[in-house]
Amino acid sequence: MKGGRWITETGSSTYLSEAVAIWFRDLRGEFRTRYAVNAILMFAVTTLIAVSFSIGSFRIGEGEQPFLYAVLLWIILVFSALSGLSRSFVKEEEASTMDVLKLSARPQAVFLGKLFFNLTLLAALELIIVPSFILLMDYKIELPGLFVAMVVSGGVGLGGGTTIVAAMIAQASARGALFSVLSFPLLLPLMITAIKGCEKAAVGTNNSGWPEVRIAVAYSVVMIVMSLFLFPLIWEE
Amino acid sequence: MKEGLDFVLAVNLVIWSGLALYLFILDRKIKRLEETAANRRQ
Amino acid sequence: MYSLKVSNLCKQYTETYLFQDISFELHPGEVMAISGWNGSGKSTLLRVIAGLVRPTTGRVEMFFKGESIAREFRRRFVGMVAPAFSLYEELTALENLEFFCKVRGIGYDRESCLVIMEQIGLSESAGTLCRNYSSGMKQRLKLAQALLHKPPLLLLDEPGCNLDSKGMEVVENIIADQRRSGMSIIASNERREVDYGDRVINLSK
Amino acid sequence: MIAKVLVTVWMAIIIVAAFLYANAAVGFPGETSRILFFHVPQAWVATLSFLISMIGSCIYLARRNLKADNLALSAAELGLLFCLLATASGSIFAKAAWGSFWNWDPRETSIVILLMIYGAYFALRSAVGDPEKRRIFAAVYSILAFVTVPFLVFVVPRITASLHPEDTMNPARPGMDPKTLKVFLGSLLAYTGLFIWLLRLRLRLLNLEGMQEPEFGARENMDRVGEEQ
Repeated sequence: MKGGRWITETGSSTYLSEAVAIWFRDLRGEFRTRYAVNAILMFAVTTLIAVSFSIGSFRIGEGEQPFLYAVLLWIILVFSALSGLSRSFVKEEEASTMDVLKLSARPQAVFLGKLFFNLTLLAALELIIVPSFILLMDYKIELPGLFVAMVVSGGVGLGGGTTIVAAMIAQASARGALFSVLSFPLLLPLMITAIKGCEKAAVGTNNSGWPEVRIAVAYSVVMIVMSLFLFPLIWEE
Repeated sequence: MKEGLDFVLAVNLVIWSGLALYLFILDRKIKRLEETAANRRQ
Repeated sequence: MYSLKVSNLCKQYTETYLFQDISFELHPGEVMAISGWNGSGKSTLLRVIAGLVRPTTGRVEMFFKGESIAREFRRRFVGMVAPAFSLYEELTALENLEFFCKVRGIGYDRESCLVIMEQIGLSESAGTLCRNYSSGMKQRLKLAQALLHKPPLLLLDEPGCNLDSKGMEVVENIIADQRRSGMSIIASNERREVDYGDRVINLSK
Repeated sequence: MIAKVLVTVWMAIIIVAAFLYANAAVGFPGETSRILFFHVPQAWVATLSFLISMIGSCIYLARRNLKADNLALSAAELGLLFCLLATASGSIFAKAAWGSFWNWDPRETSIVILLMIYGAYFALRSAVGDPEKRRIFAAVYSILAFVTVPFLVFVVPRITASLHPEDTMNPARPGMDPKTLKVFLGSLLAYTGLFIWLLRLRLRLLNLEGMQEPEFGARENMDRVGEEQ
């Protein structure tokens, strides 16, 4: 290999394959240490139990259920995500593996890898929390298709909006609090949209074209594309 | 003119003139600092 | 074919210069040593050359056949070891090497990784989690990580730290190997490591 | 100097005109509609400084020019100040006109989000130790925050109907009293002038601070190899 043109050749390696390598490494590490999953899931389950225990399924009147349940669900999802999504970057900094990673990987690949990992975490979170929430609170949903689409696109937006913030706060002090402080204003439009979408799904409002899902998808695309542009700036040097 | 309006107007004017005076003083102070900084550089 | 050119490097922290006006050129087959007291900026100089820290002024350029290498490809050009680096503790040694192969985009080849493990004397514990490694073993694995992609430029910051005499031999062999076709820069205070260098830059004023 | 005196006098004229020349709009309790001449320009300046801060951030990221970061920082500081002023003056009006200090009307929601963004911006700046990283991170965050604003415009008005007066108070629509319109536009001008004045003061002050720390200045010959943007 040495002496050839390999240094400036990309060969078969693409951003995607490198990102997948980072994604799988994070997953492997996560399986062995449960560093982020514990934080997120325990936070989510505790909150869900607290909500379910103190409100139950009878306190809220039939007419107000669709809206209030959507609000509760998204508060649980967003704040659980904020409690743990920064972990993958913070861990690199704490274990001082960040420098080696900076030396060996392209920034866009790092961003994508971490994004995939965060999306995996969010998928696990939603798979556990959303069905339990529906069962515990007796949440009646008229349009399951819209509901699922909203939860999925909202989850993608959560990951897309917070991954770059996680990379920033990992290199700052006062990490835990700062992550929520920085992410929340960015997530607000998404959260409001998702609540509205879930409410409509529960009521069964006939809205053709699913505008809320579209907004959430547009939000995700915009945030991810912007992050891909901006990430090299905060990652290098 | 309604009663009380002239009072509010007076309060507003007093606040504004105070603020403007403060800004002018600040301006002078900064200018002096800039001059000393420029002198030190030479 | 390869070369490294460092011109007028300066790094400043608040009021004080860490180092000033460092310029040199390096060509294949050359080994340079950087010495200096603690806090004289040896490690920072290496980090600047690797591209981890932005210099206050000056530039670092790498060339391949006279062409400057874009930032994106520098990760293939440089291999670096430093005491401040760590590898992933929750992976085994071999998994670590596999990860760095893939992420560098050079393709994972188990056989050649095992050869490198052999070279650094860790072949028996290739499947052990790095968490259970001693600090000397970790240092050896860091050396392996830096050699994986056969970099033209090897940056060694205190390569001998935590190593026993056998480990020092490994370092010696690595530097001798690198001398055949590549460049290396060693930052150290150990007499023995500094002596590997054909040239020495002393950073202490 | 002349410009500053002009702003001073102009603002005084606007204050007098707001109370004496313009008529109170119909449909509002008492004289409360006169808030228009102060509250709306404050909100306008808050938005303007958000925009300027974002532009400064973009320039900083492209050129790594310290002055651009100073501009972004001082615009953000003034934005926060005017945001608070607009919130306070709006709240007083809300109490008088709608009966409570806070109603979560869409514009109140937006201004709270703006306040949160500014708060986060300063929290980030204070949490990053390395000065250069601090500037880069702040600029990146400011751009990210700006990108989410269009979504807010889309999303927020849908939750609740706006309590904000539209027709008689929106200069873009017919129905505004011509006298009111004149004073309102004058007030926008006065507030923008005040904003520029304050901004320049803050910039000069930041410049002075920068002179004491020379390492912030010398950044011209950075290593730019392979940084094609």
